[in-house]
Amino acid sequence: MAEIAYREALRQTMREALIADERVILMGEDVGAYGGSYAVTKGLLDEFGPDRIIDTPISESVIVGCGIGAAMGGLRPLIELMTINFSLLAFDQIVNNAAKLSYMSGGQISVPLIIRMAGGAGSQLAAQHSQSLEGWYAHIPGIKVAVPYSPRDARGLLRTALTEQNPVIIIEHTALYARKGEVPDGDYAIPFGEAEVIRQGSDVTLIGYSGSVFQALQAADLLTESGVEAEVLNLRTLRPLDVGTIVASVRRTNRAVVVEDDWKFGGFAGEISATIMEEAFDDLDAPVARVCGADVPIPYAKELEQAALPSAQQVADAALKLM
Amino acid sequence: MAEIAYREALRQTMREALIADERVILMGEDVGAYGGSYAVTKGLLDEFGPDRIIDTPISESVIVGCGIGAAMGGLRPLIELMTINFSLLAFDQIVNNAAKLSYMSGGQISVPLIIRMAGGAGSQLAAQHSQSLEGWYAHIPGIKVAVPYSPRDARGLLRTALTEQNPVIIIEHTALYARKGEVPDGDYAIPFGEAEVIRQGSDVTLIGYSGSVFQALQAADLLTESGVEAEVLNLRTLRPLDVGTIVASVRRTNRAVVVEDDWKFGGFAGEISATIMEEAFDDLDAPVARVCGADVPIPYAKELEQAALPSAQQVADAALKLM
Amino acid sequence: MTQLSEHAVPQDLDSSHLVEMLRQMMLIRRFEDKAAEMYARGRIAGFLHLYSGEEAIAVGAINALNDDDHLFTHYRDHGHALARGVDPGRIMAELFGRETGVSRGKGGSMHLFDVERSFMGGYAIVAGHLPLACGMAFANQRLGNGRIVLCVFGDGAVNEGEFHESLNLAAVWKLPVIFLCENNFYGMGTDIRRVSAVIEVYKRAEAYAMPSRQVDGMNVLEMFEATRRAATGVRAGEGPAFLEAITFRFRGHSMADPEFYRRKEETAHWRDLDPINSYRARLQQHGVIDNGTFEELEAGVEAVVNAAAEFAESSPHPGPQSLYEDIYAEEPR
Amino acid sequence: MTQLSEHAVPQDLDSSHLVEMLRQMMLIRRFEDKAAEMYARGRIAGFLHLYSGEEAIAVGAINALNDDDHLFTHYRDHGHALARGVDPGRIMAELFGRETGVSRGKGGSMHLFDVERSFMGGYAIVAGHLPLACGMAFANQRLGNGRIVLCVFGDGAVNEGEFHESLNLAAVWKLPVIFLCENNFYGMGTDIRRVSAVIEVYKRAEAYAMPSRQVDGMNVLEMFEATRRAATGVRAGEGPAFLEAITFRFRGHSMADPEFYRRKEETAHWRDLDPINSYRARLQQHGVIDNGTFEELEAGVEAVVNAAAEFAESSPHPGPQSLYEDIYAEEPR
Ligand SMILES: Cc1ncc(C[n+]2csc(CCOP(=O)(O)OP(=O)(O)O)c2C)c(N)n1
Ligand SMILES: Cc1ncc(C[n+]2csc(CCOP(=O)(O)OP(=O)(O)O)c2C)c(N)n1
Ligand SMILES: [Mg+2]
Ligand SMILES: [Mg+2]
Repeated sequence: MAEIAYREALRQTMREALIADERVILMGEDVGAYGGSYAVTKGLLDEFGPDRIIDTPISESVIVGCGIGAAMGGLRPLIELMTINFSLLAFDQIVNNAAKLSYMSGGQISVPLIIRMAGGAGSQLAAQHSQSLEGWYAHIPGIKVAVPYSPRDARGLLRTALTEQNPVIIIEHTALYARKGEVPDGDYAIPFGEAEVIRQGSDVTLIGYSGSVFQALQAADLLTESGVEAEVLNLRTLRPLDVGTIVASVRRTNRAVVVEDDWKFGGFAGEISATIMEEAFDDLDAPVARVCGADVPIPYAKELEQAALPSAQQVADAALKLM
Repeated sequence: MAEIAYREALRQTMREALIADERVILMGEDVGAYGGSYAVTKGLLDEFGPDRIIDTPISESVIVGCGIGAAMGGLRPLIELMTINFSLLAFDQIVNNAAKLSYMSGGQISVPLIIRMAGGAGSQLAAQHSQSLEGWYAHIPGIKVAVPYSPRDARGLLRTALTEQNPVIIIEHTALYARKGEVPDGDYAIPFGEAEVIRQGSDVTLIGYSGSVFQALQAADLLTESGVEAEVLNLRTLRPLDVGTIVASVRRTNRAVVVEDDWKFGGFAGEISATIMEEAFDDLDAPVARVCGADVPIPYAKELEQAALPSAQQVADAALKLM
Repeated sequence: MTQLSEHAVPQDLDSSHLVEMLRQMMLIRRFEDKAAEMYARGRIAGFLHLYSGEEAIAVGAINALNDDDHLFTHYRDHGHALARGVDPGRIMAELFGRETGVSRGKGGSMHLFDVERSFMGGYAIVAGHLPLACGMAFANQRLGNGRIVLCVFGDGAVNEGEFHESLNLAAVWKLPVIFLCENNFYGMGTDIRRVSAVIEVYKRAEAYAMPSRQVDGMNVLEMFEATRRAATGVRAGEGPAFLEAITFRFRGHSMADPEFYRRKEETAHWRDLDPINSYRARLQQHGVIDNGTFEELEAGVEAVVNAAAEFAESSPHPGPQSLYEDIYAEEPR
Repeated sequence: MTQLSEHAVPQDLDSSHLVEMLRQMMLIRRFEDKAAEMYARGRIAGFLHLYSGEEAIAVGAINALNDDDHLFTHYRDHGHALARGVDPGRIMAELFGRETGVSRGKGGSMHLFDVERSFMGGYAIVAGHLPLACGMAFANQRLGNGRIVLCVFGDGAVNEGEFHESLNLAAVWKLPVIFLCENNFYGMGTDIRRVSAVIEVYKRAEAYAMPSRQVDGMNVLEMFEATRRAATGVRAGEGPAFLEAITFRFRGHSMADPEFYRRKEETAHWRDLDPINSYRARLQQHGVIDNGTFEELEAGVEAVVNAAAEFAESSPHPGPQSLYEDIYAEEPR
């Protein structure tokens, strides 16, 4: 089992897929000559050539639409959309075509398409480049949404995505690309809809995904100082969502805090919170808390940006308030 | 006070605005010669001419972007986007420009733009034409979102929007256009962020907006048969959301059902549910329930479409389960 | 327009094929009339966009292709489906929202699909299917299967950003796709002259150095020839081609359209150019058919359309379990 | 390219204006060097895209406009802001994320705004500002205020759908806007030849019957002349114009760019065409300046840039309350 970076786990897994199945092609803006804007696809052009690793024009809508059509036509396209911010330009293709074609055609069409994109903030890229909009994708029936936290997740979830017959959106986190972790080799895969109990505890359940697992784990450390043992969940996929693991944990701890980078108001944390209430109302000793991004476009200045993002301290404070 | 249809209330209010302020212009696909795909703008071209009532190419993104730029330049554009489904093609303009320009410019820019669009299902228009995506708009800081239920709302909210310095999205409901109701004349306006208690009751709070108020009211009728007195709220705006009125009602009734056409999973009903828990946990006798659209792309066939949408019976059943 | 003039009947088509094209056009016309009737009788709901007047385009273009070439089209899709040989009964059942419909009653008029016949669907977001057509062409190119793609859309679609992105991509990658614009001069109630900077749509393709031409969309043989020629180049790997077919829809945009925006004389002018009448006349003039054949054809399509309506009427409604089926593909393929 | 050849100094520009343009170009170059230095020293973060090598475009074009004509540009926006006379200290403070920055530290390098100077901003979604420029031009047209709009973007932007939608709209409505494409042959690491079907960008405008031409973007006088001519037509109500300026960025796409994708010789070739050196030479040749003047200018911009950095460094950070300010405009205007 090797220690590798998140970006490397993604790269290796794509590389294996490119070797194993010649229907797999990788396309997106600057995935080739530039090596990927977050260097995830570095080296792949040299190894697989321009027929498999395809630089596209800056045309998000046709990139995604072309991926859908290619998937309908028997290929297995892997698309990189650079960042989730730009995915809004392809939103119609994802919402109205990728997600609906199987249904609208009465099951005649399947769209085995993977779309990877980077989300999250923290590098002072300002309002148009710092969004965490995965909750929007999770809302759409017909697609699946994976949000890897660790290098192990990155590999395991991508491998599952590669076996899927349905469109899968993988939202990576810019702050995680360089982080290292142990990744099993070989046939390891992580099924969709299975959250990870990444830390066990009995007093409160901290629920995160992607980058926010990090804040949750740090908060759990802070909480031990107050004698509180937090359980931390890493959701891994948002659609399907592992309601079973969430509810089982909260039934034991009787308290929960949901942590999310995105804006709280109308965001996905509300779904988790509402679901916990619906499924475990009688077990709750306090209302489920949400610690999310501030309700503002992300500002450039470092101190403002930091203030706009959820912190471990905020998570710990929110948990303590439930005690 | 006249009894007029929802579409007529919108039309009259736009007409008054066009008369009162020559900076007001109306643009969109088929708003002129065709009279609006839902006949809301009928007759306006004849009255105001093609300099004020402007048919655009089928280019949603530039229509909205042009509206933003025109608003920056001192006009008061009213844009009709035909339906919320097509607004996804302009999503980037709304999310990344309209909503963020004031903030990104440090307050130098304001965007007094109104975008109207029709949402909702029920006319067998199938998956690409039947969506209720208002929760996505409500999620975005920097814009405001109004969702009129009655002709009175339609007029009152649009009048408020016309005094706003910020981008306002108004989502109308195709099933409501022909419905009539009393509308006060003159200076009547409905402030944003004030929900209407449309029916009083003591046993359970039914929370709806736009089309779903109708189901909630019908459900309240059904519930009287079981001796349950339901209070019904009409939210009127989603951003800002009138948390005060919602919470005050639930504090009295101790139970709530949120009704929404949109998909439940990851939808706006979750926000309302989670907020009620956060603000009124100790007053809740049962978990807040959500009655929403089925988690499927909307099918064409009548019976399937009906099954995919929330019904008054489902709302009543959900309320009874909380008793 | 490059060639609106009459020209002779193609030498290499045998008369049965010539007659078959007439039959297909008649079938489409009759089918649309029946659909309108069934809409009026409440059997069909939602948006219903009829193809009446534009039959020569679908029939001419699709007959010039191989059966396994892929088709993508817009919501005005009945004509294309019928020209491709999709079962009229299953189309009508789809309009009725029945389980036996081509899309199991989930798609309706705007979303006919018949993947077995490489009929890849009708799409209701204007221009939203152009990128998909590129993708399918890309797959065909990579798989080297010799299949090409025909992508049909209206004059209204050419102002969408996706039109431009798709043409550029297809041109850069030399994708085997024919873009076919049905220019009927109106997008809903909007006259193309008021919304397009350049109204000769085929000129738009020149910005991508794509071979393009304007064709008389009321002339099935000209459509056939133009498509055949385009297909030859596309199939040979020369990259995409663009055709603009000039036509007119005889009815409103959809059944809901009060048609305030166009003058009766304009419609009358085009009705005089009826593609079925003119083709019939030409076939008679060349002695390919006589009145008797025509009447037989008429009786034939009448019977097919009636049977289609009966099939639809007697078909089962989808059961409640159907609602949750087909959201995801479950089987690996 | 229509005119890459040397041509004389415009007769109607007095020498102070000619020298001022040189000074502006030198200021931009020096400013960018300082910004790079401050980035390396951790004073500036996020994405930093420098304008070095492209100075002639902003300076030539913007000097040909009126001060109240509106500017919209992309994220590579320092040069345009400086050419418009935005205060260098407040620009640098913005890059530092300080309260005194033009956008109160909320925008950063990619989002400079100075509405008082009709500098309507830098935008970071490729091609996302073209529709806004159309809208501003539309407002100017309706208000009859005689102001026109300059909208600047890169060669990468021309494949976005919004490029096409914007050009069409501007052409149909005859909007007073100049579209100016800075064609530096690369969008990040992607060579235009690999992603654009037609690489003479100005030809794209022909699909909208919009007057367009290619200009030597390394030649400030040619940029000035071309823009002046375009502005005259646009201001006279003839509708939009399109300029393609051929140029090259001397540095990477952003400070994070390892520049794997282009050869050293290519950059070296273009560095030989340095727009500042060549313009300086021409002014000296025509006796407009001598070495002394040049050295004075150099000292001048050096002082301005140093003062800008000091202003930024000594400026306050935004306070915590700033986070929740400016989300909504509160005052009616
Ligand atoms: C993106 C989008 N915008 C708007 C609409 C509404 N709409 C449906 S059809 C249509 C007109 C299309 O005209 P055209 O492409 O010329 O096709 P025709 O109906 O004439 O065959 C419009 C505006 C839509 N379906 N999708
Ligand atoms: C919609 C969108 N897609 C992708 C990006 C990422 N991106 C930023 S700059 C850039 C290249 C743009 O190149 P060009 O327009 O030629 O401008 P240049 O940087 O050369 O000045 C890309 C792809 C983006 N910002 N927005
Ligand atoms: Mg048309
Ligand atoms: Mg460039």
